[in-house]
Amino acid sequence: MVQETIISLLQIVIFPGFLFFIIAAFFYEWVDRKFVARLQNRYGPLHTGPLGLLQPFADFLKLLSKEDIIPYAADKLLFSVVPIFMLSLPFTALFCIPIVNSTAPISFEGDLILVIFITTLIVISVFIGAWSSTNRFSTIGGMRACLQMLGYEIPMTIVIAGPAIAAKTLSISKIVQWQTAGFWFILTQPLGFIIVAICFLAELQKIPFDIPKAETEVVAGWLTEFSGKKLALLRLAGDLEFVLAGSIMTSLYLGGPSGFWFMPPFVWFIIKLTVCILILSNLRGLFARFRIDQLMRGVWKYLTPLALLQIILVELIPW
Amino acid sequence: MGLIKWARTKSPWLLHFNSGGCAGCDIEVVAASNPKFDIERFGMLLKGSPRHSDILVLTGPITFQIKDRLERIYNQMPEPKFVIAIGSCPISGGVYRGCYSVHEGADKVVPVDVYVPGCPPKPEAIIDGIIKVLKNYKEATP
Amino acid sequence: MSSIIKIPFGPQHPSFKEPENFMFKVDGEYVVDVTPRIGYAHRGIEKALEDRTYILDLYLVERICGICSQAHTTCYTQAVEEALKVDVPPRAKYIRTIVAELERIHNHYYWLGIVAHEIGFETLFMYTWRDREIVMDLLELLSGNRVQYAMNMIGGVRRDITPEISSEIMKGVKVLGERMEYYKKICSNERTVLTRSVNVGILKTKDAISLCAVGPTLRASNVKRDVRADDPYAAYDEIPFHAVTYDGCDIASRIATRCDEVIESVEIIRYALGHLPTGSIEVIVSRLVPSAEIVSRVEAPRGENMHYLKSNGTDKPERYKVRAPTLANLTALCKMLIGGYIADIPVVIAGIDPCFCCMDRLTFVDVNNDKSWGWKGEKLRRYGIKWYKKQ
Amino acid sequence: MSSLFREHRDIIERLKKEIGSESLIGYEIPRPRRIWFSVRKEKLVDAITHLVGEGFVHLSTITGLEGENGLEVIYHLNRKGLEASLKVEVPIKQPVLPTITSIIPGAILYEREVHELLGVVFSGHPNLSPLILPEDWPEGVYPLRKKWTNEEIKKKLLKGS
Repeated sequence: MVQETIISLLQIVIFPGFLFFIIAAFFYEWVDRKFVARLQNRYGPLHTGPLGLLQPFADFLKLLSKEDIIPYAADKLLFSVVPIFMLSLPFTALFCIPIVNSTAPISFEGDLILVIFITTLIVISVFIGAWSSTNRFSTIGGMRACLQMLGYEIPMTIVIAGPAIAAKTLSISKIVQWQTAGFWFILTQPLGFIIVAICFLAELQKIPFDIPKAETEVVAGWLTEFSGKKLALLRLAGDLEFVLAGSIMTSLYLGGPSGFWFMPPFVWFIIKLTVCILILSNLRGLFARFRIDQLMRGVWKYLTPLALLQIILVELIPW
Repeated sequence: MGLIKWARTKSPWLLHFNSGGCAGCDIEVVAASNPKFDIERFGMLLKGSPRHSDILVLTGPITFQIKDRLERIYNQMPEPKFVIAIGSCPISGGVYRGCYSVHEGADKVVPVDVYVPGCPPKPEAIIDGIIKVLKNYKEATP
Repeated sequence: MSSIIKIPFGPQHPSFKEPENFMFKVDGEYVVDVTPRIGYAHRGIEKALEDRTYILDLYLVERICGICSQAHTTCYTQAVEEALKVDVPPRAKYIRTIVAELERIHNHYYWLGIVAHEIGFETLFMYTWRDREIVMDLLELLSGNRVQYAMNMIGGVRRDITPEISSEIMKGVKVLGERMEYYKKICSNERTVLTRSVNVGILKTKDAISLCAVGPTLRASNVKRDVRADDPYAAYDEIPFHAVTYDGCDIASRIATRCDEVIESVEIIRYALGHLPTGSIEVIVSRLVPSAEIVSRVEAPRGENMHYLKSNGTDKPERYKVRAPTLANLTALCKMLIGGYIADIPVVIAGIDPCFCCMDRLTFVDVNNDKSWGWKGEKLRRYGIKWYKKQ
Repeated sequence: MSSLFREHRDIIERLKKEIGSESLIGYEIPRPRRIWFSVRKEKLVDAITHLVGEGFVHLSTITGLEGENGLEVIYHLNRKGLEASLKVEVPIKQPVLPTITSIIPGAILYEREVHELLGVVFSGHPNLSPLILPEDWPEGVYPLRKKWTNEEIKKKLLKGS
């Protein structure tokens, strides 16, 4: 009995657990920055560690060691709680994703809904953080985040229900098992995959939709007042969200850790996750920032009807 | 302690502040981030909020009007912070020495770590200035 | 009556711009009234010009603005030469024209990058600024410095164009022309750029004329007025070219105007290099300037640049007035902003390519509460986009 | 060349007929495309309206300077390259001029600038608030006046702020 708990403890803390997620977060932030830099015909981080691999880690460590300023007029308690809260959310969601084998550490009927709920919670905590730092721009950043969430949340939820209906289950692990037996949902629901990619871009507040969050080149928005340790945790939370978005896309549409014969399932999961991350950051490099009314109009006029169409298609075509 | 020092020298975030200059140095500071010079290779990012930045890149002669704004910005930056004076204006008032609304030199307002002379200095000189600040920091701390 | 609130838009531009400051009265989403408070860069240049000799003034006039320094020095040297009744050798005139056109290309590439940056199109910003390096290298080859190229001197030009340099310029300029054609194609049919620039910052022809706008901002509102054509100086009377006008009256047509002007400049440089007359490049002039009143006008990349010189026979000017193009466009800018969205403010301001250090003005609006500071320019940009969202 | 000069002279004749020869103090054509007038203060608005009627719609700028006998304000008007500069003398003790923003809206900022740096009051101007100098600028110090040298201004500023 004891030996088993140690293994599961190890599983949670080390391998498909915290340490792995943090390293994955840093690695994929590096991939994202390098890929966008190459798109813009320049090098990107180069001198910290081999090929700049340790750059996100250096940023994180530097921010941890900087002086942590709490604005005089800020709501002290909330202001310091939000970063920790923001960090814990993606972690819990990541545990529902099957990585090593096709059953996740936490897998019960309905963990798909838990993951969706967590993505909404993240935006709520963004708003609380923005509201607690009384800088005028943070409050506006927070309001923008909520307004943007109203936009993309509905089509995303509708479309994510697609694989659940097709696999007749609400647990991600079972959906993955269904896909390993059958075929990947991207073949039958390509439209769903595209819509989820766009919605995750909006949720992560990446370039085409980075209206509320600090823009890439100038940090303002709801991150304005955070500095030092809080900013480090918030940036890490942002990267974890990035990994979470990628892994949800892989497990729902690309069959999670299932692959052909020669490679172990874990390596397959990493390959698919990298492909999804590259798709997301590719979109980041190519578009100008949308005005917010375009975003709302685009989402309500095009994305939501397409999502409904996708669901109808799933109903009509049995497999 | 070595790790913290390594982290601080490997990811210096810049805040650019134009105190009334002729925008010659400002173009060169931004030109340093275009594909030819690309300061992101050293982990440097141009940040907009003083809360997030370590190095204040200062251009232009400090006109009377902008002096208190400069002090406020400097006070809002979190602690291990440095100031680089780019161009001859913040060093000695440059060409505008003797004008009535100009401070002759930034060190009257904020403590300056490195001066980068030139009017305007080339992007290579600006990058070299930032690297020098980091080197001084590395040698100065234990 | 919905509440009219006042928003001070901060004097700080973290990424590149000079400090400028506008007080907007806003009714919900629409800008109702704008009062510019400019003057952060007021270094008292006009007063300083009166204390120095003509030679020292040359260096001060050059540093009024980092980007259009050739325009300012050409205007200054022409004024003093006219007072001295000295005729500059034709080769010097051609060299001045070539450097002026190179500076125009440099300015328009810079401007295109800034507008792309304002609408968030990072990749175009990086690409245009990478290609701008070509013209910066040419200017460095020609004058030794990338930005303040000190080419002009009272009575002529400091450095000559050797055949190697001119072949180098020919090569570089050809590449610049092709790249600009490519960018013009992008800007005129890339959807995200169009949605952020068509019908944004409207300046009708009637307003453009009555508010005395200048330069590409005026020419984009269908007014054919260009100092190089109307009041030719340096070698522009011998070089065939035509002023570019568009009738769109919005940011999209301003982008198109400037793209065409770069292609036009490439032709001018090619023609000038082809017909470069031989001879000396400068004439020795006396230090004392006879008393006269001179108005000298030059077409800077941003618009008509006007200098007024009153000399009194000594070696110091009695009065020297500088009117940079941005001040002329400022009233037109306020006209464009009124009635527009808040979110379009950064793009519209960038549309006239403001160079506030040119205008020598500096002022400051008090901060709303002690903790936060006046909104930075970049915050203006981000705030504009956010406010848009609240529609 | 002579045809160009004849055109300039016609403009001057028409202006003389418009505002009466006694108030057109002097005129001068130093080179092609440049005309200098000096007009009495009272006839300024009529001269400007007449010139605008003739096509001088673009106001390049308004220059203010302190001449020998009082302040001078020069209006630089422009029509397709031809620059007409209208000079008006104003006594230093009582520098008041009518505003021309009603005729040329573009003159708003130029008049504010001359008001601030030289002290000329433009009566009827919509808002003569400071445009350039900082708020804490000491009263009555007009930097472009001869009696204020650079050092004096600096001393006053340092003493003030």
